[in-house]
Amino acid sequence: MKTFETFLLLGLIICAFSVTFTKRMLTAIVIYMSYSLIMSVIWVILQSPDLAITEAAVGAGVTSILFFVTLKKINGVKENSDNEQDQG
Amino acid sequence: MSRIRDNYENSRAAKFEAWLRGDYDPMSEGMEISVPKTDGSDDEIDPRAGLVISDALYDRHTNKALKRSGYVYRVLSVVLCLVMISVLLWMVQFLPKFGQPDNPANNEVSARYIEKGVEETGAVNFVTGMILDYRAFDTFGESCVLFIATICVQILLRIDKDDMTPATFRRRKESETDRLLEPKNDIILQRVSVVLVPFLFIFGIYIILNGHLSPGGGFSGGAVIGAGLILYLCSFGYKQTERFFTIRTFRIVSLVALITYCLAKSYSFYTGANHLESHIPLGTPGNILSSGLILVLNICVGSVVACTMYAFYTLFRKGDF
Amino acid sequence: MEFFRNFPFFSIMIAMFCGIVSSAVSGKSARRISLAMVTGVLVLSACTLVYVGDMGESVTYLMGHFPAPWGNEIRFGTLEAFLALYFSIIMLLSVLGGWSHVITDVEAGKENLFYVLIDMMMSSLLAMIYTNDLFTGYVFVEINTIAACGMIMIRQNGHGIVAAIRYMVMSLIGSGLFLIGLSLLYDITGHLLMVPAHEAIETVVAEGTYRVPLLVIISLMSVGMAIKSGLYPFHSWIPETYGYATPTASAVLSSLVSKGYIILLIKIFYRVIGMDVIVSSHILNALFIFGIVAMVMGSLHAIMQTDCRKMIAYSSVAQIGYIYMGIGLGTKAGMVAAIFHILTHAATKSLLFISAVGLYEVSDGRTDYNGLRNAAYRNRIAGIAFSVGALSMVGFPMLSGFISKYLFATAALERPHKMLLTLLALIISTVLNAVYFLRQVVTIYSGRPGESSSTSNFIKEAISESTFSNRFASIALILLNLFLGLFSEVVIELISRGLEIFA
Amino acid sequence: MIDFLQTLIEYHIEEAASMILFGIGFSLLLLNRNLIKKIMGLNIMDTAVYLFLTAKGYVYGRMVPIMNSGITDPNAYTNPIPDGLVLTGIVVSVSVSAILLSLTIRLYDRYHTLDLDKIITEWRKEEDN
Repeated sequence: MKTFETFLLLGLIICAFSVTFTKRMLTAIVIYMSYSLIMSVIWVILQSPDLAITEAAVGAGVTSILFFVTLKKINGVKENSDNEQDQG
Repeated sequence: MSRIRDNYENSRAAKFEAWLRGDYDPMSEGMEISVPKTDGSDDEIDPRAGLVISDALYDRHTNKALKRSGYVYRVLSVVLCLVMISVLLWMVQFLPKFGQPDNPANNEVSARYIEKGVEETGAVNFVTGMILDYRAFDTFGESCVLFIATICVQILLRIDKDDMTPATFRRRKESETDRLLEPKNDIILQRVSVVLVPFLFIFGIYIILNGHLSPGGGFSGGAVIGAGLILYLCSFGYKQTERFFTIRTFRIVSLVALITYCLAKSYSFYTGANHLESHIPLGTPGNILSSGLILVLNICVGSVVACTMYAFYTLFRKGDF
Repeated sequence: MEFFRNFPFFSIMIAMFCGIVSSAVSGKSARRISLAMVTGVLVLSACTLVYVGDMGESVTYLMGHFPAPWGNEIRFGTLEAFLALYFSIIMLLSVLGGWSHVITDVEAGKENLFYVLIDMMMSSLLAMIYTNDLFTGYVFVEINTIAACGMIMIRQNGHGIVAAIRYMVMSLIGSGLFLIGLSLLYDITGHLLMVPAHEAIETVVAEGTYRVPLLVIISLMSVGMAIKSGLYPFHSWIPETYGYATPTASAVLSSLVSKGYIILLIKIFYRVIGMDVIVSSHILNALFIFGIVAMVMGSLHAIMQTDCRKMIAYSSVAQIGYIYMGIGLGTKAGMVAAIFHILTHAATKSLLFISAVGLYEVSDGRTDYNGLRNAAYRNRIAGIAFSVGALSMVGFPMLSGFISKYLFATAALERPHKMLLTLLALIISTVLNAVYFLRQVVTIYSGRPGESSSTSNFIKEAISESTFSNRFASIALILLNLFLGLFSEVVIELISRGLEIFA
Repeated sequence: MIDFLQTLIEYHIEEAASMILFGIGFSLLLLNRNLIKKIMGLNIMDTAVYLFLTAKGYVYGRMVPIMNSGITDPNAYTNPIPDGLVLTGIVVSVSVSAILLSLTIRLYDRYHTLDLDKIITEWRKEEDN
């Protein structure tokens, strides 16, 4: 268990660094989502299921949705959807 | 020699130097994600219209003082961050060891929460008992944080129907075009959400109602319900959700829930501080209808959170419900 | 009489309840609710002050059914009750003085939200004054920050939003540092209530364990609160925020919000960590140095401003420096001086912001130096109020600013190695204050009374628009200033008696 | 130095990780000029503190703090206090992020950039006019 936890903690730090150095906003948000998910797994290991549920619902769910909406609002994901429409 | 210099333009050292100068940021390229095209018709507000002052004053290359102060600021703040991280890491070794039973945090406070928690609060989940009974004032403050955050988001993003100033008019126009993309009538999304949304609702309600018995509580359950509402909205569009959820619903639900919360907690604080009997039965621990006010408070928090999350989403999308 | 001990709790809850209700009513009723609420809090706090006045000890009030180490509680003595009374007076007068501008500055249909923010801010300030629990302190600090941010951005002309985001980022850095300090403190003591935490810290200090973490905790908390209250190197958000907010918001932000954080910090110093540990940790010397720098640099920046509101805002930077310098002296006299200066600054800054409003109203809305020329003849009460505020800031005898400068100077005499620096900084800062405030006062009185006859129509209109409540607020604040200046002994006695039972 | 690292890895690995995360989040919030990255930094900073708190509540070999088959021995469960604090803290983080994101939307509306330095420069230009 300790090894697994260490591995997850390393994952957290890697995610945080990747958020710092990612250039595309969309990628950064997805990485942030995975950061929250890893955090909630760690909280399960640390015997705090209340926090794990909350973080999974809020950090990985609602906060990320808000990030996506903001990005959409400022036309951040527009180019992708345009491409999709062209192909379809 | 010249080849090397060409490479230098793209090398890390050059980027670092440029970053120190302040005109290049390796972490944040592409911040102007797509510069909106300015068509001539949109002549109402250009913040820089009629600007006569020379840009040179603000350009880091020409304004030496600005360049120097920016340089000093960057170096200082990087040094500050590094110093802070190393001090914190250094300090960690002096802290109590991880996971030992005799740490200072495992003292008589947590012991009482566990020993007497069930008989004093009626909640089987000690965490819920603690946040909604022993330390309820903090939790009330927390709900107020959420409430005031909604107020702030409304101040910024709500577009009233009878407001006709040019700025809001433009924003409303934008949000209408944004709304045209919605709903896309994506058949996969709709079918999946038809199956998923009821489960999400039931799961959220389960989390709220069992907050005092199992992991979870008002906040996490409310967030799940809010996520379900958002999913429904994404797949079926505003017309469908507006049948049962408008700004009126939001206002009434959050008002009623918060007032209930406020009055219930005031009653409990008042009786507690004046050593009066609070005539609220605690019930049998382990049953759904137990633990006194905690169930009511969980339901209040849950409904406020669900409405707030949905309100955040709609306010962000179109500034309206 | 025994019933009076419920009043602090009532005032916090009433403020929150009014905030919640105001979100569903019209702007006008929200204003009335808000004014009634602040008046009610004023009366309740006065009763509390009477109740605790002759007790000689603090009262601990349970928030719930469980005593100290288990449940939340609030605690109030003379000082807390007095601060609550004083803050509610300032809040009431600021709202009265600027409400006519709220109508024009706030988008239609959102006025009630402004008063929601006022109510929530009042409740969070009260909670920060009364709380006896660290984590409650953190939660209400956040409410205060968000309410302040809302007040800045409610004037939506672009400037307000940029100012709000700068304020928010700086404040959040401060709260982050405070939060991690809090977690570390919980880790080494195991308590969140202030009194048990203090006992735990005493044993920790006596045993000599956890010395490094304790030092880190003290510095993190102090730096966090210093950032939030805008001490000199972290002051960059102050001028923009105070300069562009609507007048009520400027007055409230400068005179109450940053003071709430300072009071929480003082409370942590006295009640949680213990003053002797703080003094031996040398963090006070750092606060002292930054305070001195702030006093000089803030005044220098203020001299360079051409906009009157920005000048007042930069002068706030200097005044925050005074307060931290007083705390940094590390003696009881220094602390009394600092708390007295909190009162002085609250009265004077809100007076300046409110009266400055009266001056712009009659000057075609111009806020620069030349635009205000002759304005005092056009709106006499505002002119007098502005002059009184300016003279008080400079330290004119009979006004509150003089007393606080005198208190700082006498407090400095007790600390020989900080004396010279303090006195020097006081002198320099006073001279600089005099330069920029008197320049402004001379400007508004320069020219002959009848000179502005060419715009007489406009003036008459403006004076009739300048509301009765604005004048009332100005006069009341002048009287408050005079009260602090003339009857300072009463107040100082109250503060020092309150500080004795504060720990 | 080796001793130090060994102590960290052996006894304090969660705390060390959370301090590093706190540092990363703090630097993002303070230094990055991109507003959305700033908000992510804020969230990372806060979750790091919460990780620290939860780690301090954990005790080896104890159960989740939910009453299990009538046992009320405090030595059987982990500490419930940090969990409660973190629950409160998470709500505060979400609220603050929502406000900051809505501020970002409004700023982008007006200035068409996410770069806070550029926004402030533009703003100064307008103001001097």
